[in-house]
Amino acid sequence: MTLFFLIGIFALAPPTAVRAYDTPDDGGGAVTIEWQLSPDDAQLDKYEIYRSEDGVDYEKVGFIGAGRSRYEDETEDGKNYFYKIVALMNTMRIFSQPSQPVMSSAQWINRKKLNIFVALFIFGTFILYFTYYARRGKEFFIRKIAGLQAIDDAVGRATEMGKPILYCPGIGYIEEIATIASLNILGEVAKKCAQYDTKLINPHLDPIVFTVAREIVKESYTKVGRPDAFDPESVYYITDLQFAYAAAVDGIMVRERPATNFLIGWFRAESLILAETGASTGAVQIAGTDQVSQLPFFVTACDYTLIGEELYAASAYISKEPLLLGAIKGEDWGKLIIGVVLIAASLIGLLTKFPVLNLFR
Amino acid sequence: MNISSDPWIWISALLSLAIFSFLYRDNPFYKFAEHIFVGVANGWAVTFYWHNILVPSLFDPLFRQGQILYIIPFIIGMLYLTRFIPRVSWLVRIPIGIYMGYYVGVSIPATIQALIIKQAQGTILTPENFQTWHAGNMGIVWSVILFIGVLCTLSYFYFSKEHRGILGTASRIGIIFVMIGFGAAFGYTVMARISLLIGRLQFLLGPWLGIIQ
Amino acid sequence: MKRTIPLFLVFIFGIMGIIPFIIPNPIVQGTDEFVRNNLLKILAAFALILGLGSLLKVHMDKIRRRRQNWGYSWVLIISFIITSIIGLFGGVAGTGILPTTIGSFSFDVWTIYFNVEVPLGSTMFALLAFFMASAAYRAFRARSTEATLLLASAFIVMLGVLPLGERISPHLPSFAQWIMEVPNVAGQRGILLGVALGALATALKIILGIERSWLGGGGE
Amino acid sequence: MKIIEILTKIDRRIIYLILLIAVIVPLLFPSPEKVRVMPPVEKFYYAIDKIPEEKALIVDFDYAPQTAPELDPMGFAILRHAFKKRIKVLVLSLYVQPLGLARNALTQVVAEFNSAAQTNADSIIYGRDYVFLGWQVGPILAMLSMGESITNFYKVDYYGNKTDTLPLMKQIKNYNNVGLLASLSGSDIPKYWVMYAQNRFGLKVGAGVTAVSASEFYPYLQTGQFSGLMIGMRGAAEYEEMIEKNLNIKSRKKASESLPALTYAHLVMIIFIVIGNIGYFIKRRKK
Repeated sequence: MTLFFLIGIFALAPPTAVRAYDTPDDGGGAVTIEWQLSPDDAQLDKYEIYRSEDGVDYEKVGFIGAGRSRYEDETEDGKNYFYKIVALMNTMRIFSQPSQPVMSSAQWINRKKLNIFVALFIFGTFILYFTYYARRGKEFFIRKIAGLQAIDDAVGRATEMGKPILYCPGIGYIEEIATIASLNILGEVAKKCAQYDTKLINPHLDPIVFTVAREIVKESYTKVGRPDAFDPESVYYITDLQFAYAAAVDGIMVRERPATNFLIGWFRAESLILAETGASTGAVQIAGTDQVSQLPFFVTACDYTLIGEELYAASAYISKEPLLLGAIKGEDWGKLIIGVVLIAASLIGLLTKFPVLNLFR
Repeated sequence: MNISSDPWIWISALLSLAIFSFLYRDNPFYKFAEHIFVGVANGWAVTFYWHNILVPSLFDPLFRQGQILYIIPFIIGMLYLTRFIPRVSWLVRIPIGIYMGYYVGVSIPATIQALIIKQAQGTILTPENFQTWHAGNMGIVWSVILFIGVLCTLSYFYFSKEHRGILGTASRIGIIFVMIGFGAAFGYTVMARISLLIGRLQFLLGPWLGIIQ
Repeated sequence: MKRTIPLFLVFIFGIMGIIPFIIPNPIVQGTDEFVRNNLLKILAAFALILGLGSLLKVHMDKIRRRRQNWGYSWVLIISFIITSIIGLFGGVAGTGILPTTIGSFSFDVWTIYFNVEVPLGSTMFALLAFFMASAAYRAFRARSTEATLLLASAFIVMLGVLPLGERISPHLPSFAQWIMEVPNVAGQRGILLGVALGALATALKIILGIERSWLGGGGE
Repeated sequence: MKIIEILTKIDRRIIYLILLIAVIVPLLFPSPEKVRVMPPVEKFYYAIDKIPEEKALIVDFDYAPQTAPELDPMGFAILRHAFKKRIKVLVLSLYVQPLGLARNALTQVVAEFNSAAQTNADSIIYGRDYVFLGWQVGPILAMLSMGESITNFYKVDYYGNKTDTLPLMKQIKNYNNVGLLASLSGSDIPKYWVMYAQNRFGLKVGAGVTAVSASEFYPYLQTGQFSGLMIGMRGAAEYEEMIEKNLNIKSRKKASESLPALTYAHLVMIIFIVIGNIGYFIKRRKK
């Protein structure tokens, strides 16, 4: 038994087929070494990597655990290197045959990332193409969106009941796409309010959004010929603190009992507080945000909810702003391409042996 | 019961209670506590911006070691201040433009790869993807459900056509997937919020009142 | 000029952000790293001025015009100044020129963080548990097919994540896990792809100077 | 019918009180509960466990005090796991608010190990076994720069030492020497690690997130972009379970202790949803 065990040790086989090559798609300064595991891999502690510049004197440059057969070494570009791999068990070291000489260099293009640039080119072309045409006045069709059609009824209902309308744009800054989308919809709601002579309440958290919103509302009143009906006090700034703002809006809901609450824009945790209070006052609620984690509360507690991209589309639809419409159209084509690519790639993946997933790394 | 005698523990406990008082209604204690929160958070930020960033990365090299080139980022950075000087406020667009340009630029390839290409890769029907579920033969079924779900959800967000016919059916199936996802998010959010309440009560019952360990 | 220079900078730095993704050459990578570590990092630090500046401006305005609840703005400003002084002059390790202990009572910036900031922040979100409970009772109704589906999946997940679900049936947690991994991923991924395309469109428009709302006001 | 009338008009203060009782009572009699470990957490555990000895683990603490009760137990459990297995650890925060919580977790866990250590080799020593890189401004800048060189971006560590003088940082130069990055966050940070560090430099990322964003993150687990996913208090409890079972780490199981309270509170929620809906349907039928 002991003898057998000793033979086992002395016969410790070295790793074989050591291959060193310049690491592809990198900025130079690295060589990859690959080898076949030693047949005794299971008993080994680790492998050590030895390097030489002249093929004679080898020095240790690194180590790697047993069972692994690939190592990347840091090198100087333009120099020749030879590699040997050592199987190590306790203090026993068995050297492999040396590799062929190898030299590292920098590449100009990372071929692994080419797929990104192909995709960028395709999506970019569509988006820019439609944006360009939209600016030149071409009109695009966008389907009707349920929440938007409810706006008319909502304003009408408020007028009949003689109650105000609350429009809450959320807590986002002006850079958020959702906030911009919300301001577009606000403009349209304000027009309806001006026509029906319904009181509008529009409280804000961010001073800049507030300034922009006041301009928009004023303009809407002017556009429908009722500049006299615009009440500057209807658009106002409350505070820049999240929960203080939520508390204030809650207060409005309970005191003023608006017939309709619009909760459209960029929301975080306060979405639940607002939607719940609104629901308990019996108001019709129209909500919309692109914050996925807040959407469940809106969907359960509100009558209509604009989900994610629907909010952007709604703002494009209602404002007829060419830049927005063009982008929505371009994105639609993007979705179509994704759908077609998914189906085509699946057919290739199922019917042929072509490694289609590698194209999507 | 072993009520704490540490004044700081008392301060934290009273501040916590001030916030909890919001449950009854908005009140002065709550407002007081919320304003302190914002003030202290910004004071903390100023402290670390100064000690960890501005001094070692800018002022030391510029003023102590005399690396004069650091004057460039210093001047560009100071342009942020012009935001509050109406006549030259447009200058603030220079640092914003530089920072935002880079930020937006790097996001483009990153978005395409991580959010589009890789997500597509996980959806494609191939024998390799069937294995990722570790569900044996059911893997095929899960992959097919996922595939159909993704296509249908995409069609719900397709705005260029009315949702009638096949597109109508697909988008109705899509919204089912979306709602199941929202339901899951809802269920998990319940856990999240209660966990935070538990954390707070553990503090009040523990270090403050000394009722629990 | 007030628009051209910023738009030009956005374009140049936007391209500088994209290029290093595909060109691994050390000249490109080295320049990229240099710009990041020596310019952008310092700009990111100065950006605090914007946030802090507007915050203080809003509250000074509030005090000056005696708006509703202006007294609390003093609370905010004073607590900001005190914390800043302790932090800046007391140092983060308590080694600054300002002493941060009196006898056994210490008031360094860490103590303030752990005893003021942490309890306030975590209690604020703990409140939401209560709102969730009252919302569960008053607002979460199966008023439409969609809401019904949502509630059903929420029920399964809520039970499935608890040890209790395991006792009801060992299949319940697995089912909840399946919901997360299959239908949930399908729905989320559909939304995600759309949002990614939207973000891509916005990013392209900003770099190319088509989308200019970030310029804000301030003249042509 | 009287009962239904009452049940449909419960005052919200009563609801709050019932919830409070449902949480407090189980907390008074703490008894850690066992949970079944689900695949996402199991993956996370093995992703850390299998980090080879020449590589390091980066733990990114990026949660503010607002979500600390959910994410703190995760940070503690991961650090305990890594130190027990003698995995090299780098700790950092990309935002300034979480920095305090990162330092707190690190000092507590290190003290725990060092108080039990007998020899220098047993101890967890700063600069040899772990480094606290602290916080530098610009989250995305950090993610990108560390792919080239960690010490060029983090020129000094949290304590003000020059990072290139620390022995550990001589071995850990960039992401090539990092086995896994564990990102604990209350927001989208794990996604950004994937977008910037993983896409460009091939870094493996594991995510510990609050339960609020759980459903948003699952798509990244299925594609393998996340090497593991830990969700909320339940995920933390599963991880505590894993390290106790496999590594015999006997320490305070904060998340597991909270499970009974979590259970009762969930039941309260479910009951209220059911009562609310019963009332709603009866009312609707009457109309």
